[in-house]
Amino acid sequence: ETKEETPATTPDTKAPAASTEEAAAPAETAGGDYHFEVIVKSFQSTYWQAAVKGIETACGELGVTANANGPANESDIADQVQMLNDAIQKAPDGIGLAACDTNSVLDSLTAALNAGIPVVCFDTGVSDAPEGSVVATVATDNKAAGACAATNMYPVIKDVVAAATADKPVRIGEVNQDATALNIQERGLGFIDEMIKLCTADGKKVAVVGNEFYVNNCSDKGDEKTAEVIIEVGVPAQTTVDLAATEANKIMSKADTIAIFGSNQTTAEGVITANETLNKLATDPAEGIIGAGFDAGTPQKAAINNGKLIGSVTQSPLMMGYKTIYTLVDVCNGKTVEDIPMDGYWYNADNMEDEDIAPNLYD
Amino acid sequence: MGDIILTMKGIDKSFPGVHALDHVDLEVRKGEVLALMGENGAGKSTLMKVLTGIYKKDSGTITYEGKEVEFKNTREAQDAGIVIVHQELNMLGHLTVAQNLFIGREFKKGITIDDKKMNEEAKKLFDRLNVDIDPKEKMSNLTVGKQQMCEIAKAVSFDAKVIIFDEPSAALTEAEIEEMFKIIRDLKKKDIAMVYISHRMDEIKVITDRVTVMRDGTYVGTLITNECTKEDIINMMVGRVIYEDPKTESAVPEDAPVVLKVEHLNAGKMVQDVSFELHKGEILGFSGLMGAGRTETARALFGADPKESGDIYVNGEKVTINCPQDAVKCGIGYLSEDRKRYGVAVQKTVAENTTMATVHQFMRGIFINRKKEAAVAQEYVDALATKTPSVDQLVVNLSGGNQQKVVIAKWLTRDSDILIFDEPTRGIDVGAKNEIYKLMNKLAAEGKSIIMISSEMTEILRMSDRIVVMCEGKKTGEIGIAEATQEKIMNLATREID
Amino acid sequence: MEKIKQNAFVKKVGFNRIILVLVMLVMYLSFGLLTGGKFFGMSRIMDTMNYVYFLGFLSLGVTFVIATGGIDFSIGPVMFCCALVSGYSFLTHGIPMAAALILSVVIGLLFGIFNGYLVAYWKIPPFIVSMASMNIAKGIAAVFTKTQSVSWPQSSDANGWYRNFVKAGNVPTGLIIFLTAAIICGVVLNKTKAGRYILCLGSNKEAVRLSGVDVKKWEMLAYVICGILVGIAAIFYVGAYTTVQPGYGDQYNNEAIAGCVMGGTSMAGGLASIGGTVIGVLIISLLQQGILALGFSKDYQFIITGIIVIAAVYADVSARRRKN
Amino acid sequence: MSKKTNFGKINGREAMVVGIIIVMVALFSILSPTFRTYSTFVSVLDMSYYIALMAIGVTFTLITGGVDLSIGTGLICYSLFGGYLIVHKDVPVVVALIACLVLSILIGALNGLLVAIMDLPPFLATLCTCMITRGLGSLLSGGFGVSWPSSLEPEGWFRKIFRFTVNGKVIPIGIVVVVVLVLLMNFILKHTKIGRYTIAIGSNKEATKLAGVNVKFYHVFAYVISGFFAGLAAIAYSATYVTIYPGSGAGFELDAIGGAIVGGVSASGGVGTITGAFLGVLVITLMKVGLPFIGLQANWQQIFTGLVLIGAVLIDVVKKKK
Ligand SMILES: Nc1ncnc2c1ncn2[C@@H]1O[C@H](COP(=O)(O)OP(=O)(O)OP(=O)(O)O)[C@@H](O)[C@H]1O
Ligand SMILES: Nc1ncnc2c1ncn2[C@@H]1O[C@H](COP(=O)(O)OP(=O)(O)OP(=O)(O)O)[C@@H](O)[C@H]1O
Ligand SMILES: [Mg+2]
Ligand SMILES: [Mg+2]
Repeated sequence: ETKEETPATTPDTKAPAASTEEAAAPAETAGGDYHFEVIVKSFQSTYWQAAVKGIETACGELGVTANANGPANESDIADQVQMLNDAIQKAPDGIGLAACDTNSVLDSLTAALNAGIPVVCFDTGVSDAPEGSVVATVATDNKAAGACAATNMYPVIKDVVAAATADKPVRIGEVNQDATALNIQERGLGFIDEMIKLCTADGKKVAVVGNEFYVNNCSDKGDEKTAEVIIEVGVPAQTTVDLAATEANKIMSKADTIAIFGSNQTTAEGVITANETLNKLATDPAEGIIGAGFDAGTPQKAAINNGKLIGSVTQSPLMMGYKTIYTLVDVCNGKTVEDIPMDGYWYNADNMEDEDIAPNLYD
Repeated sequence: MGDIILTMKGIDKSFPGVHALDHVDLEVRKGEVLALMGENGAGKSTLMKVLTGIYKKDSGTITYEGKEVEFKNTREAQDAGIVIVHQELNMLGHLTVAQNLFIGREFKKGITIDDKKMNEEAKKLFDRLNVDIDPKEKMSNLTVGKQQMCEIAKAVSFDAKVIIFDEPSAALTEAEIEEMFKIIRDLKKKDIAMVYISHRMDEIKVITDRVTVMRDGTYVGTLITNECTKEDIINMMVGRVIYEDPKTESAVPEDAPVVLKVEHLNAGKMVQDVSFELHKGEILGFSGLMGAGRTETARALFGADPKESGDIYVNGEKVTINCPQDAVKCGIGYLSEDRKRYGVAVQKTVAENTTMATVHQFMRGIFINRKKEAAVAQEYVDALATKTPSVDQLVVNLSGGNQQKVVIAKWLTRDSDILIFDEPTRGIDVGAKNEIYKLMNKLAAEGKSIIMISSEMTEILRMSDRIVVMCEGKKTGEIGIAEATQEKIMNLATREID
Repeated sequence: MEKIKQNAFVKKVGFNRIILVLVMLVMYLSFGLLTGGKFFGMSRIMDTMNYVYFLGFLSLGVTFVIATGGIDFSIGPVMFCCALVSGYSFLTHGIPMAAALILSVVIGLLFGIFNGYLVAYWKIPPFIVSMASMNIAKGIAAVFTKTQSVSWPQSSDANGWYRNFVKAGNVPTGLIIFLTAAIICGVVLNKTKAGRYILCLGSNKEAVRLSGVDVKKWEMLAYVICGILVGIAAIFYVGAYTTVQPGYGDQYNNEAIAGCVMGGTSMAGGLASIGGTVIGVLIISLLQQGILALGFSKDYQFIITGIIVIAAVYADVSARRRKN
Repeated sequence: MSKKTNFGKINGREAMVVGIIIVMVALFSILSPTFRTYSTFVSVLDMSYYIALMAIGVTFTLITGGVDLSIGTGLICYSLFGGYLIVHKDVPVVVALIACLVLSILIGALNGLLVAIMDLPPFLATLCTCMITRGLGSLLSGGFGVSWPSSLEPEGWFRKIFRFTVNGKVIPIGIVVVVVLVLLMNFILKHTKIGRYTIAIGSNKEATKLAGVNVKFYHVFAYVISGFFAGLAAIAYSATYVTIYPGSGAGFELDAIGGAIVGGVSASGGVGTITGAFLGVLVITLMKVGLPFIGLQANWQQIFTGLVLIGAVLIDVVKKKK
């Protein structure tokens, strides 16, 4: 797991344009009275508050300043584009960006490139970014993080899965907030694909049902009729907690459901909410449904402590924010930088207090 | 005759563009019924509304029981013992009769309303007044007459010292009017003072003690009912205004062609098997009491409301009229009785209203030719002597009579040959009224044919060449003007249909 | 004060509208000064304009509906539905870009017909109709796109030429198109038969019907015009912001309606001003942009917009009451 | 014509809605075995609480001939405010609940002021307060989402108003609370001055004024009731769900208004019952919860909601024509 505080200074393979840009920019001293603009997806969830906290910490340590802003809602794409444009107008020394939508920011990234402002993406990478505009990406590998949930869940349900037959299949549920955001998509598919892999490795036939996107994009959607393990994916009509809870409820109500995964804070809380009525979640598959979540927040932490969820995957928003600033300062100082992949950490009742986990478990 | 209970002195009230009350005086005594008379728009209702705090007076004094008073709202007036039965019905259709009766002063049981007691009290009241209405009935299900009786009963149910009846009889049948008179006589015995507003001369003679006459927002004088004749009152009411000469015989030649023939028209309860003919150049009066179904007949004929059956012939040809467009295409125009609601778009200009039915005549390509539109509108403003600063004036700023002229102009631009005037002079002041009469006669002389629905007997007798009388949705008779008398019409209008 | 109000020019333009223009200028100047002049920059202005275009088309559309005394708050979701369905058809079903653009307008038109028909012919209250069609638009968009967001091509893409409608190089083509559309709307509303009947029936529908006018047709037409403009708004939205997500779009209803009524269009119908709508939209966009540029959260924008609309409408209502 | 048909009309509508509910439940149960479980029943109820409470309030404004569009964002605003006080200011839950209600009453009074005293069109005035409460909610909570105490913590007692567990069995006590409130408000609408004048205002405001009723007061009061019930709905929402996010809530009001209209409340005033509105809300919630169960992707529920709304009003329109 990559835990270095400073990025590796490997040979310059990426972003040559950025470094030349930087060289052209008026030279600043290393101590750096740099100013950065940071744009997050929104301030709605505590996840982003944690990211901002990391940014502030890094700024304090490095003696630079940063101004964080974000739209009211993760779906306010237009607002975020305007914010990004405004940030470019302010001609900061660098921009940190967590893009709500990866396509709508492309024009603005070109503008940033033309203005010679380096951009570090965090949380979400912008894969189609114009060459040289994004100098580095600090993001969780969502596919791996989703798979991480599957890997940790599978040992618990292994026996039940093993006992499943085509006549009496078992069902594993997954609730995804939407089918639009790249990171949710990757996470959801990461979980599904890993689960398929694990089950097939044990000689089980798997089918994926439910939301069309996930069904069509997973590694193998299988055939529901002959499957011994069914993975059911639910996506609410809108990203509200009540509808997320309804989707979770729908899956958890089914008699053959043995496990469920909520792939972000809202949907994990949806699972917890649904359980308030169903009271089916348990840590032992013999007693009920195994639940796993994603991200942190008070309700999830409480649920893990109370044995409702067996665990959850946390990203490190704090570290992401923190490293974003460090990367930006490095860029300004003319150092070459690289993408920093962040890991998802599996946490459960046992390791929640651990030193390297606890700081990422925001409220 | 009793002591004076109420004096109004020098009451002045202006609305934008209308000086509705010009230093009016009024004196009411205990135990008397004072008739308040005057043409439409004379200011009677306004005076009573000023008294009961609905309008704020501009100047003048009101003395009630020896003290100067100024009521801020109806509630204060009620509490002081002055109640009013309004000319327009003020019913709450969604509530029951009893709930309407006691609105604003419900009986209570704890914090809840005691509907049971209200129903009982209402029943008692109706029994005492000898009216047959179920207190639990929903108000909107009653006939207009019954609704009016409820309003009267409501006024009586207050422990009032002064009761004002603003045209209570307009919607009532003869029998109901008799009942009301009984109630009034009863109240008189209790020394209650009453103001009775009505246009019906006969009623005035029967029930009132004195008559105060108003004209054009001014006080004209007061007469003792027993000591004067109808003519005296009419003279005072009409004053200097000279009406068009009343018709004594039809101005339509015997062989005038039939432009409109209606056969067996049926449209709901209010229009049952109505048939009539309209000749070229004729003014055909439609008489009857309120609720007789004349408006419904006109609306059904015009296609404004759906009809069930019936044939319509225009100039001898059978036509299908399912919506107003069809009617307009047949050359029929309709002036509704409720101008504000159905006649004009008050927030639009005179010109826009004038051309409402004829915009297509003012098109230049896809654009409206505003110049031509304004010119034509101005033409009609001049021709009808509409009082408006310009054709760009918003109609809302015009007085009722002038609004009516705008509606007439609308149909004249359309060149309609058949015009239905529904209550053409309702709420229009005396001068304007006469102008509209002149205009109607002129139109008829030019060969247009007019159906005139009117609730004013004098208007019917003055204007019509022939009179159709309706009662409860049925045509009850047809009289040529030469034979027509008030009595004959009244007879037909109140005829019980077997 | 009274003197100013009586001035012929002021009377013609409308006192409240002049105040609005002043409000707008003051806002612009203060945003400019507070951001250290950055707000005055050309590219900043272009950014602001991006917001003006699509919101402006929505607002123009809803002006016609409000002029009839109706309301349509399905416009935001319908706009998204247009952009999603046509964009998805382009990306997945491979229809040409030109066809996608036309499809967007056609979908708007269909919603206009649907809303207008239900309101005018079936007499269902506009409020309920738009509540229903808002749900339907969201549902259709999500079902059609399989709840995928749709990203329209970038300007660098071969099919990105549609973005020239928004901005061609440094030429603000969007502004030209929007103003032309506004002028056309103004002409339609004030100079044609359709506009005349729409306004008149908003003022008194029954009177117009009894004048032998086919009010149903004209009332429906208002919704149809609105639908077309919403379809165009969708193009300007994706032209500026690329991506649309299913399930959203409601946030633009309020802003579009606010822009419209702020400019003096009466919710009671019969009174509408396209010029006022344009000013209203400019104010809303300025506010949106200014607040973001100052780094405040959008919350302030909501609150300030709400208060400005209340103030503007109250001024109109009380002026009218004083007149009567 | 007689009073029987009057009564019949209202009850007829309610009976019809009950019929629709039965048909829907039957249909969902046949098509999905998992639907006919106790827990689904509970989750339908769970979702119905906050919508039903909003519907109770908004029915009062609908009956005056107005509407209240601010209840949805208002709900989130109050809930955020209360949650913020608990989480960040450490106030006891009771105080937060009271703060929630006080704020809701204030916003209701603001709506009343705008509509009844300043004479603004209700749709527009409440649209503005909708925007204002949306912004206000974020500002009052510092822009952060908040989680009210969970049912496992002692301060989570307020969640037991709506749902508690006995021997692992969930008791949806909230339905009792809501039904009691529905019946109470129905009673108030039918049998107290407040209700009587609310109907009277919707029936004919001028006439009511002429009858000497303090129309302004009762008109404002209808909006206060609407605000207050949005406050109660905020409590129900906080008690049922886990985290409250700022910026959400827009659209909740449409579920409530839609429910009321399906239940026979007229959008033009004067007509409607609270029980009807409540039953209508059940239809909407059943659709939200039930459609995913029968295998229709969640998005279909929106299309169906739209069609049901039009259908419900069409019944009235057709009836009136006859
Ligand atoms: N609210 C008002 N605003 C403007 N003008 C008004 C208003 N009320 C009455 N008027 C005008 O004041 C004048 C007097 O009206 P009023 O209703 O008092 O007459 P009236 O004697 O009661 O007539 P009628 O016999 O028709 O009832 C009329 O010209 C009328 O148009
Ligand atoms: N189907 C109906 N059921 C109950 N009441 C009705 C019905 N149709 C009409 N009415 C009432 O009766 C009245 C009918 O009056 P209408 O206007 O037709 O009569 P009219 O002869 O034209 O009288 P006027 O013109 O003097 O009012 C209406 O005001 C309405 O309130
Ligand atoms: Mg009068
Ligand atoms: Mg009539």
